[in-house]
Amino acid sequence: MSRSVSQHALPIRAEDDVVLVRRKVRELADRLGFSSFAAAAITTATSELARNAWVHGGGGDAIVEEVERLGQRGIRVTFTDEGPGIADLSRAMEGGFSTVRSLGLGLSGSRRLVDEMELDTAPGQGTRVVIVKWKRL
Amino acid sequence: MSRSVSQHALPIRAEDDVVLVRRKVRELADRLGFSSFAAAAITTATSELARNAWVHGGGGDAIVEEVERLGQRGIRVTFTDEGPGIADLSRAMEGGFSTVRSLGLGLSGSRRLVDEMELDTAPGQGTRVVIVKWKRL
Amino acid sequence: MRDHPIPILRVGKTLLVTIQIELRDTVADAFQEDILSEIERMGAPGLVIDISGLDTVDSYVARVLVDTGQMARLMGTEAVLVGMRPEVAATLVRMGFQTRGLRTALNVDEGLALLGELLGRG
Amino acid sequence: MRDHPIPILRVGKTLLVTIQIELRDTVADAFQEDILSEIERMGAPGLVIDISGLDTVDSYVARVLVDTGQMARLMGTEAVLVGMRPEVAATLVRMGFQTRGLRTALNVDEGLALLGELLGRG
Ligand SMILES: Nc1ncnc2c1ncn2[C@@H]1O[C@H](COP(=O)(O)OP(=O)(O)O)[C@@H](O)[C@H]1O
Ligand SMILES: Nc1ncnc2c1ncn2[C@@H]1O[C@H](COP(=O)(O)OP(=O)(O)O)[C@@H](O)[C@H]1O
Repeated sequence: MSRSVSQHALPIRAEDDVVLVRRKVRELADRLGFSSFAAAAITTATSELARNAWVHGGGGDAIVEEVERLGQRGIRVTFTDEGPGIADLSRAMEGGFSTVRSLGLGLSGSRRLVDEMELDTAPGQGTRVVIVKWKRL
Repeated sequence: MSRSVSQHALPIRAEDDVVLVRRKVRELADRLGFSSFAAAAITTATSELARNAWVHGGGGDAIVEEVERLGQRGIRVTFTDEGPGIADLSRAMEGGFSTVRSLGLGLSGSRRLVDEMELDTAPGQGTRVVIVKWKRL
Repeated sequence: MRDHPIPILRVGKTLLVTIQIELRDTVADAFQEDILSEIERMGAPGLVIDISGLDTVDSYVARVLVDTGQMARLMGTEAVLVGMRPEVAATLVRMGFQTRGLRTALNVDEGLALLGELLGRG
Repeated sequence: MRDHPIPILRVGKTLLVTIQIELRDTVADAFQEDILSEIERMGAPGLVIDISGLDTVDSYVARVLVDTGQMARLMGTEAVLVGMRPEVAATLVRMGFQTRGLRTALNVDEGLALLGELLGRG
């Protein structure tokens, strides 16, 4: 199990909040000494998922955490919203599928950028996504 | 709720009527001081949907309205026809799907051009589409 | 030539078509066919279609324009679409329209210059 | 020109846009529209978009950039995206982003040189 070292809760109630969540993650990645590639990966995935919570979920919350497991440091970000949920999850995860004017790469692309990704959703039940990126040793 | 300021009903009984509906919308956009981009967006969406009512719906009606909400001005256009309706709506909305020699961008493209779009249809029950574009402040 | 009001001019060996009216279904086919017949009659190696007069181009008209260019190309004539307005370009791309190898230029002069280069008379 | 803080400069006949701020939804449309209007106003045959200042480009911003290039192309203007950082390129491709005919160059100078060649004034 991974241990939470520090934790910041940030609201996603406006489009500008997406930017604030992304910045928080970028700062943490820099502070933990992530490579520029790993930092871009977790920051970009954060941007995608925070935007989804805003655009599709009608707003929600993000928790940005520094985590530790067996001496390894990492970043965990949890996104929750009380929106409509995702009806056809396998299709949404396939990539290239979008219900808005967009590329539909948010979910499928984010999974490729992080080490762990967990998705909980059901129609009418909102959506919860957790991503983790570890610092390479 | 938005309030209707003025209202014009126009028939779509011939191909030339598509042009007349489009002109009406363009005039209103110019009169309300829409930017050239916003005017092109609502005029083009109107053209797509009026053409659909004509080509797929076998003709119908359009109502072009000036609307107002919280001091903001906008254009609302309602298209109705008594045609066959759209059986597979999610497929038709995806874009790139067409039952005629066409690009299949009418429905999906129109949604991307306007601020609000509502679609009511069922097989054998005709089709009703409402679009709204607000003037940027 | 049939009775549709889209003039086809000749500039050197190039055909210049200026679209100013609405391209309705009934006009579109005649428009395409007249251009292609004129290309054959003149042996025109280049075609410029000027749409600077159009403030709205829906997916139907876009399709007619792209198709006309492809027909000309099949005959061996280079086609260039010129003069698309900013709001028309923005609208088409936002709708998801794909340009698929369409040649474009800012205006008639640039279109003619591009054809000159393409056809080795630059 | 509207009130968004993305400067559009002129280098010869080419437009140079340097993006340094976050392209939020509300800014993105205005950004595109200002570039297109400026292309028309200046008759600019070339556009360079410099993103060397961006350390994150998500799929939304990537889409806005590619769309802007396609809009410019429809108008007849060649667009070149320059200065993409290594980590941004890696991230976009890992996400499955397709470049779809986007022209690129290492930096502004290379971008201007590429445009010079493309536009026959190399
Ligand atoms: N938080 C969410 N709530 C509801 N639906 C979502 C959420 N996130 C994603 N989706 C759905 O999954 C689809 C694919 O999402 P994504 O891959 O991020 O692409 P995009 O956001 O570009 O459409 C979205 O179009 C939307 O329908
Ligand atoms: N008013 C309508 N009545 C019946 N069917 C429609 C209507 N509008 C659209 N459709 C159906 O949806 C499909 C997609 O429409 P659209 O995206 O406008 O593309 P296109 O009209 O180019 O085929 C059409 O091919 C048609 O089968």
